[in-house]
Amino acid sequence: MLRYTLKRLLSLILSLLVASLVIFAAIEVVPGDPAQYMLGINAQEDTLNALREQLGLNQSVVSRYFSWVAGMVQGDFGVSYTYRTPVRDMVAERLWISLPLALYALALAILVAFPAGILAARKRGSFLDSTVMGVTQLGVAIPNFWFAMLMVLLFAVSLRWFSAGGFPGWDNGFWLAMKALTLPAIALSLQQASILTRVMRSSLLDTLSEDFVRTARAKGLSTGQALWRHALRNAMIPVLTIIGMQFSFLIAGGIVIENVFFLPGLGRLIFQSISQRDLIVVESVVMILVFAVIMVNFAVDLAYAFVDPRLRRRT
Amino acid sequence: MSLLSVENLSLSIHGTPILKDVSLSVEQGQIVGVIGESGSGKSMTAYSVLKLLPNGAEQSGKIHFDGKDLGAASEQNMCALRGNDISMVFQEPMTALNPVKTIGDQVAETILIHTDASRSEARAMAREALDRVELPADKFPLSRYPHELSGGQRQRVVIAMAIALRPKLLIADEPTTALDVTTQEQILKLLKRLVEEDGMGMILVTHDLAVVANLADHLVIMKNGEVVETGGADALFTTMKHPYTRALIAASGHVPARHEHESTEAPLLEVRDLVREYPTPRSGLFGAPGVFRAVKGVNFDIKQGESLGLVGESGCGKSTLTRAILGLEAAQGGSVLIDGAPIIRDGKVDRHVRQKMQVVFQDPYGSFNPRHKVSRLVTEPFFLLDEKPSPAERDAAIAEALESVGLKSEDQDKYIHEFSGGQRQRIAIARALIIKPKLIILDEAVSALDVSIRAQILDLLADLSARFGLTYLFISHDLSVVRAITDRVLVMKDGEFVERGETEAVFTNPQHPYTKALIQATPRLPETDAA
Amino acid sequence: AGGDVTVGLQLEPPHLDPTSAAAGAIDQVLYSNVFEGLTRFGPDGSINPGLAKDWDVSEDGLTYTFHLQEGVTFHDGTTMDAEDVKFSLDRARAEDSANAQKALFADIASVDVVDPATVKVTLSKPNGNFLFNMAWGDAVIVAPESIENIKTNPVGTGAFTFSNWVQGDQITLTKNADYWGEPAKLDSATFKFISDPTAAFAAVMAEDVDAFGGYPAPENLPQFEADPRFNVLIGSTEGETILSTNNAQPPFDNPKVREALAHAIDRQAIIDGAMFGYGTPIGTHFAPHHPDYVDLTGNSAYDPEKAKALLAEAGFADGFTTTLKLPPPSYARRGGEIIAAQLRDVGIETEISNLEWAQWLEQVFRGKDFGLTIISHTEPLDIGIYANPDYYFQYDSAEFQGVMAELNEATDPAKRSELLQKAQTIISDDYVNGYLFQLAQLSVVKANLVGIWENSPTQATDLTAVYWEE
Amino acid sequence: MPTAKLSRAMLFGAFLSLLFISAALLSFVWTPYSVETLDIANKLQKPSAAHWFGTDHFGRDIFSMIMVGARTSIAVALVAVGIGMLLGVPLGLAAAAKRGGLLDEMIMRGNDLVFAFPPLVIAIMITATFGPSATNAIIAIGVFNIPVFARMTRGAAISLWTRDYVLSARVSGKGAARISLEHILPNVANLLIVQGSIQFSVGIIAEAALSYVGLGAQPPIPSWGRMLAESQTMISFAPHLTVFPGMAILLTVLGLNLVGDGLRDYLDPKLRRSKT
Ligand SMILES: Nc1ncnc2c1ncn2[C@@H]1O[C@H](COP(=O)(O)OP(=O)(O)OP(=O)(O)O)[C@@H](O)[C@H]1O
Ligand SMILES: Nc1ncnc2c1ncn2[C@@H]1O[C@H](COP(=O)(O)OP(=O)(O)OP(=O)(O)O)[C@@H](O)[C@H]1O
Ligand SMILES: [Mg+2]
Ligand SMILES: [Mg+2]
Repeated sequence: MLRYTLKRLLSLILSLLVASLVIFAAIEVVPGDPAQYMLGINAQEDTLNALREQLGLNQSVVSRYFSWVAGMVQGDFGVSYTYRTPVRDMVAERLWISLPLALYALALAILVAFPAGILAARKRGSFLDSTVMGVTQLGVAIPNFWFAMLMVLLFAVSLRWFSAGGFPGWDNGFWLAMKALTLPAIALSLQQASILTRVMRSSLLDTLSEDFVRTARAKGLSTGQALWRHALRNAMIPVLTIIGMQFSFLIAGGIVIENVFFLPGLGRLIFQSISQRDLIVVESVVMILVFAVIMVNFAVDLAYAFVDPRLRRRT
Repeated sequence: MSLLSVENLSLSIHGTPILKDVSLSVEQGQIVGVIGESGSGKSMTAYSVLKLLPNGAEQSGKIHFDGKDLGAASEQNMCALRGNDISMVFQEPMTALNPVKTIGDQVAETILIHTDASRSEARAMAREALDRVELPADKFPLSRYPHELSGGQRQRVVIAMAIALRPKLLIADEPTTALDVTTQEQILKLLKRLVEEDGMGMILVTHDLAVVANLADHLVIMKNGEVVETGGADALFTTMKHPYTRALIAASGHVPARHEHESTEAPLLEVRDLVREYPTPRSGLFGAPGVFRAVKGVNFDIKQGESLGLVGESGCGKSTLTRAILGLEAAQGGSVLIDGAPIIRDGKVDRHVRQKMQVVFQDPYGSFNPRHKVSRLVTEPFFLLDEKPSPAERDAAIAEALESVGLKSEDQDKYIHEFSGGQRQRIAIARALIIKPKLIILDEAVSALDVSIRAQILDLLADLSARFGLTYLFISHDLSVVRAITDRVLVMKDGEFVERGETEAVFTNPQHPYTKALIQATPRLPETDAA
Repeated sequence: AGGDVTVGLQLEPPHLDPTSAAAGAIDQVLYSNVFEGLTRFGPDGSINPGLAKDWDVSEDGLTYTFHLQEGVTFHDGTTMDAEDVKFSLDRARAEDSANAQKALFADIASVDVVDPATVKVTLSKPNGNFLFNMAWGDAVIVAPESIENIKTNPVGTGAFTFSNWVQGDQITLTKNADYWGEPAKLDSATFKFISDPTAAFAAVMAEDVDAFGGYPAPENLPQFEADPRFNVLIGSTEGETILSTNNAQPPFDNPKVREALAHAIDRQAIIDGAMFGYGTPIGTHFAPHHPDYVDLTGNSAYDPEKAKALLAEAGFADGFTTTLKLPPPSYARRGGEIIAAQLRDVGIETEISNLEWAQWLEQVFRGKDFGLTIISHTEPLDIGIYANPDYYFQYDSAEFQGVMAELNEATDPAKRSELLQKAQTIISDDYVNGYLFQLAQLSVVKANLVGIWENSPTQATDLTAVYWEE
Repeated sequence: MPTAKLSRAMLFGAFLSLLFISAALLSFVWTPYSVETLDIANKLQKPSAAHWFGTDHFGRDIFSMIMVGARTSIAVALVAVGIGMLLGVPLGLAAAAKRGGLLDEMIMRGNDLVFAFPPLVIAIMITATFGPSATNAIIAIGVFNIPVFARMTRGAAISLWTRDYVLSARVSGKGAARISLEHILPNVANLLIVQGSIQFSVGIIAEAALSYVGLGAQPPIPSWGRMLAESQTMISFAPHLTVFPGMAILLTVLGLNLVGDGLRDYLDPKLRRSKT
C-alpha cells in the first residue's frame, strides 16, 4: 500500500511538471500584451515599456519559467499583473466560492442520483425506471447554461425566491451564502446528477447479476437486502470514477454558470485573466486546477482501495 | 414422505420452454445426482426449488419441501427457508463470493439473517462452520478476503456458508467443475462427510458422470429439460437403459482407437533446460523485483509421430511452457529446437521453424475472431508461408482441411457463431492443420467440451494422427483423457517434471507421490471395463 | 440616515489606481467619489473647480496658478496641500510613469509649490485644454504616503472612503465624515460587477441592485420603462462609434472606396438593430451635444446605388472582400453583423472575426492588421487622434494636422470653435472612417433614487449628490 | 419487454437525429429565407405562417437559422469526433498492444493530463491564440475526444489481447500492428460506434457552449449556441428567440443519446446472446 501510494505520488509529480511546461508554453504563444491591455489605446510607448519592466515581462522565457516554478514550489504563485495582488490570495478567495459550489453541486448530484439510480435498478423495467431514465436523458441533453438562465428567470425574476446572482460572502452567515449558491449548484448538478443516476443504475444492474448476489439470495437475503449489503458497494467503483471525473469538471467547468450568476469563482477568474492577458494568473490558476484534478483522481484511486480490498495490496 | 419432492415441474423463460415435467425426490441423508449435458436444465431445476429464477420465468408443477408446498410459499417465506433449511452451493467459486467482504462476515451473515444470534455469537458459529470445512482458524482467520484464497478454499467458504445452519437440504450445482482434480476430490469428500454427519439430503448437479457415480445414492439423468431416466446409482450400469444414458456412459469412458505408427528416432521437438520467469511485485519499498519461475529448466523430446501427454494441476506451468515452445514469449533460459533448429533466433521468431507447429486452445468460443468467416479463420496460418498460395490452392486447402476434420467445405462461408462448441473445436483443428505442420500442441483442447463431444474430438485426433502422421503435445489436467490418447506422459508440478514414462506404465504404476495423488483423485466410473 | 445604495456596473476595475491604467472601470467607481482632481467634470461636461477652488491664468497662457481648498485631508488623515499636488503631477509625467494618458501632462514644464495652498504650473506651450485635462481621472491628486498600496487601498480626498473589495464581486465605499465640502447623503455605496447582460437584467429585475450604470442591453429598456419600480436615464457619452477604416490598406487608401463605404451604411438601421434605437447619428468624429458640433450626416447619407456607382468608378464593380474585426462590446458585435449585411448589398464581402480586447489591441490597434473595425472612441474631445498619421486608422492629412496644431495654440474661444468645426468637416469630407452614432449612456435607476448622472461626460458614477427620496 | 421499449426509444432517437441531419442537409439547397439578409424592420416577430419560428433581433427567419445552425453543430461535432477517433483509437490500440510498456505509460499519463485541463479553458486558450472560429472549436472539442477514445479503445483492446484468437494469430506469425488491425479493431468497432454517437452528442453540447461564450463559428454563420447567447437578454419579451435554438440543442442531443443507448443495448453481447 505504501509503495503503491509512493509510486502514484511520483507519477503525480511528473504529471505536474509536464503540466507546468505545457501550460507555460501554451501561454507563451498567446498573443497580446498585458501592458497594452492595461494602459489602453492612448498609452505612450515609453509608458508601456516602463510597465513591462515593472511586471518583469522583459525577462527571458527560461528565467520566467524557472522563477514561476520555483515560486510555486514555495507556495508563491506570483503577483497578478493587473490586480497587483498575490495570485495566491486571489485564488484562495475565489476557491472559497468555487470549492463549496462544486461540493454543493456534487452533494446534490449524489443525493439525487443515488436514490434514483438504486430505485430504478431495483424496479428495472417498471414505469418508475422508465421515468427516471427519461428524465435523466433530458437532464443530459439540456445545455446547463440555458437551464441556469431559465431558472434565474423563474426563481429570481418572477418568483423572487432567490437573488439573481452574486455572492454575499461567508461572513454574512452560512445560510445566506448557501442560498446564493443554491441555484448555481442546481444548474451545475443537473447534468452530473443525470449521468450519475445512469451510471449508478447500470453499474448496480451489472453487479446484481453477479454470482455473489445470487449466493446472497441463496442465503436467505431478500432482493433488497442483497442489494444493500452486497451489490451496492461493488457497484461503487464505476460510480466513484465518474464522481472523480465530475468533481474536476465541477471545479473548473463552472465558468459559464459563474457568468450567469455573476459569482466571483475560479472559472471566471481564468476567463477574465485571459482576456486581460494577466498571464501569470492564468498560468497559476490553471496549474492549481490541474493539480486539484490530479489530486482528486489520486484520492479517487485511494478510495477504490477503500471500497475494494483486492486493490489494497500492492499492485 | 420425502424431504423434497418435485412433481411435473415445467418452466419457461420469456415463453421459451426450458423444463418439461421434471420430477425427482430427495430423502433425508440421501445424495441425488442430477446429470446431463450442458444446457440440459440441471441448474434451472435447482433454482426452481429455491425460487431463484431469472426474470420472465414461469413455472408450473408441484414442489414440496418438508411437507410444505413451496409453490404457494411467499417470497418472505422463501427467504426464511433459503440458507436455513435449504442451502445451495454454486458452480463458480471464483465469483460466488462478494469480493469486498471478509469471509467471516459472509458466513456469519447467513446466521445473522436467520437466527437471533448476536454478532459475536454469529462469528463464533461462522468460525465453527469454517472449521468443519477444514479451513482452520490459524491459517484462515475470519478477516480474510475471498481474493486471498484459492479456488478450492473459496468453494469451501461457500460450503461453510451453506451448512452453517445445518440445513435439511443442500443443493450443490456443479460444485467442482472449476477446480482441479485433487481439489475436486477433497470437496466431494467433504460434502459426503457432511451429509453423513448431519443427515441432510443433497442434490448434486454435474455433467460429469464419473463425479457422481461413486458418491450418489440415486441418479437423475436429464436431457433437453426432461428427465430421461432415474434410478439408484448401482443401477446405472445394470438397469438403466435409456439410449442417452448409455451414450453418456460410453462417452465418459471413451478410448479412441489408436493405430500403431512407427516413430523415427530423431526427435522432432527438443526442449532443453527451458526456464520461464515472471517478474513479481517488489517485496517492500526498496526490495528488488523478484522473479517467479513458472517453468524451472525442463528437458524433454518428442519424436516424430509420437503423442506426448503433459499433465499437472492448474497453475503448474503447462500453458506457460506451451507459450515458450511456440515462441510467443521469450524464455529466460534454455532452448527450443524443432528439427534441430531453434524457434527463436536473434530475438525473433523464425517463421520457417514456426511453420512446423500449430496450436489448438481450450476455449472453443474465444479462439476465433467472431467477425471473420471460417475461410479466413482457418487460413490465418498462411501468413507464415513465404509464398502465399494462389486462390485456387487456397480454396483447395480450405476444403481439404475442413473435410479432414469432418466438416463440409461449404462451411467456409459461415461465421463462427453458427457452429456448436464441438464444431468450433474441429475448426480450430482445421486451422492448425492447414499448413500441414508436423507438431500440434493441444492445450486443454477438450477440457471445455461435453463428454460426448469430447469423445468425438478424441476420435478425430486419433484418426488425423494416423492419416497424417502428426505429432501431438497433448496438455490436460484430465488424466483419463491423457491416458486415452497419448503414448508417453510427463507429469508436471510447480514448473518441473516429477515423473515421465510410457503412459500405461505411469498410470498403472505411478512412482512419484504426486502422480499417485493425481491418479487417485481422478474420478472414475466404477467397473469401466464392464461398460 | 441616508441609506445605502448598490450600483451595478458591467466591468470591474483591475485595480484601484486611476493614475496608472486606462480602465474606465476604475473611474466609474472612484472618480469624484474617492479621488478628486484640481478641476472636475460636472454632470453636463462643464469644467468646475475641484480641489482647486479657483485659478489664475497668465496672459500668455503658460502659467496656471491654482488656489487650493483649505482644510482638505486625505482619508488616512494626512492633509492635502500643494506638495501633494506637485507630487501627483510630477509622478504622472515622470520618465517611468505608468500613466495611461501621459499625453495630458506633456505640455507641463514645471510644477512649483508657492505656499501650502497655492501651486503654480508652468506650461511649455499654451494649451487650451489644460483645465479640461486636469479634470480627468488620470490627473487626480494622490497622497505620496499611500502610493505603495494605492492599487488595493486607494486613499483620496473624496466624499467616500474606500472600505472593501471582494474581488470579482463588489467594492464598498463608506461616507467620509470629514469631507471638506458638501458631505455625501448616502451612508455607503456598493458597486457590484455584473458583466453578463442577462445577469444584469436579472439583477435589476430582482432588485439586487438599485441602479445600473451603463446598462449593457438596450433591448431591455422598454421593459424597465414600463415598470413603475424603475426610471430609465438616457444620456449621452463621449463615445463616437465609428466604422474604423484602415486608410493605408488598399482598397481603402482610395477615397472613392471610403466614400462608397459611407453611403453603403444605413445608420438608422444600425442604431435600431444594434442599439434598439438608442444613439444619435453622427456624420463626423464629434459629440453631438458639444456646442461646436456640426451636423454632417447628410454628407454620408444612406444611398446604396451611389455606393455601387462609386465602387464601380474606383474599379471595384464586382466588389471586394475585406476583414471586419470586432471587439467584444455588443454595439460592435451586433453593429458588425448589420454592417456586414449592408456592405454585402453593395458587393463588399466581409470576413467577420470577433476578437477579445487584448487581441483587438494587438491586431488592430498596434498591428494595424485589419480592413474595417467598429469601435467607440470614448475619450472626451478626441478629434486630435486624426492628426497622428501613425494612429491605427492611418489617416495622413497635412491640412488636418495644420488645423490641429493651430487649435492647440489657440486660447480664444471663437477661434477654437471655428477650428474645431473645420476639423470636423475635413475628416467628414475625406470619409476617413464610417461615422455611425454617438453611444448613448443608458442607466436604470430605482424610481426613488435621485441624483445619478444622466450623461457621461467622463466615465464616472458620481454618487456625492445621490440620495433616496422620502 | 425492456428490449421492446428500448428499441422504441431508439427509433424515436433515430427519428430526432435524422430530422436534424436532414434539416442540415436540406439547408444547403433550400431554406425558407436567407440567413444572411437582415430585415431590421421585421425584427422580433412572433411565430407566424410566414415565419414559423418567428424572427430574431435582426429580422432574420429563426427557422432558417435553426436549419443552417444544425449544419454548424453537426459539422463541428462530427469532425471533432472524427479527430478523436482518428487519433485516439490508434493510440489506444498501440497502448494495448504494448501494454505496460513505456508507450502505454506515456499515452495513459498524457491522457490523464488532457483530462486534467478544464475543457473550456483549453478552448479559451486556443481561441486566444488563434482567434475564434469553427475550426478552433473543432480542435478544442477534438482534443478532448482523443483521450476518451484512446482510453476506451485501450481498455477494450487489452481484454481482447488475452483472447485465444489473438494467440492463434500470433502463432501464425502476425505482428502487433497487424493483429490490432485485423483482430482487435473490428471487435472494438461496436463499442466505438456507441461511444461515437455519445461523443457526437457531447460535441453538440460543447459546440453550443463554446458558441455561447463566443468561441465557436463566427457570424454571419448561424450557430445554435450563439443564437442562445444573443437572444438571452430578450427572453422576457421575445422568448421564442431562445426557446427554439434551446429545443434544437436539447432534441438533437436527446436523439443522439437515445440512439447511442439503443445501440449499446442492441450490440451488447449479453443481450444478444439471450436473444438468439
Ligand atoms: N436467464 C436465462 N434466460 C433465458 N434462458 C436461460 C437463462 N438461463 C438459462 N437459460 C436456458 O435454460 C436452459 C437450461 O439451462 P441450465 O443453466 O439449467 O443448464 P445446465 O444443465 O445447468 O447447463 P450447464 O451444465 O452448462 O450449467 C439452457 O438452454 C439455457 O440456455
Ligand atoms: N503473465 C504472468 N505473470 C505472472 N505470473 C504468471 C503469468 N502467467 C502465468 N503466471 C503464473 O505461472 C504459473 C503457471 O501458469 P500456467 O498458466 O502456465 O499454468 P497452467 O498449468 O497452464 O494452469 P491451467 O491448468 O490453470 O491452465 C501460475 O502460477 C501462474 O500464476
Ligand atoms: Mg448449470
Ligand atoms: Mg493453462
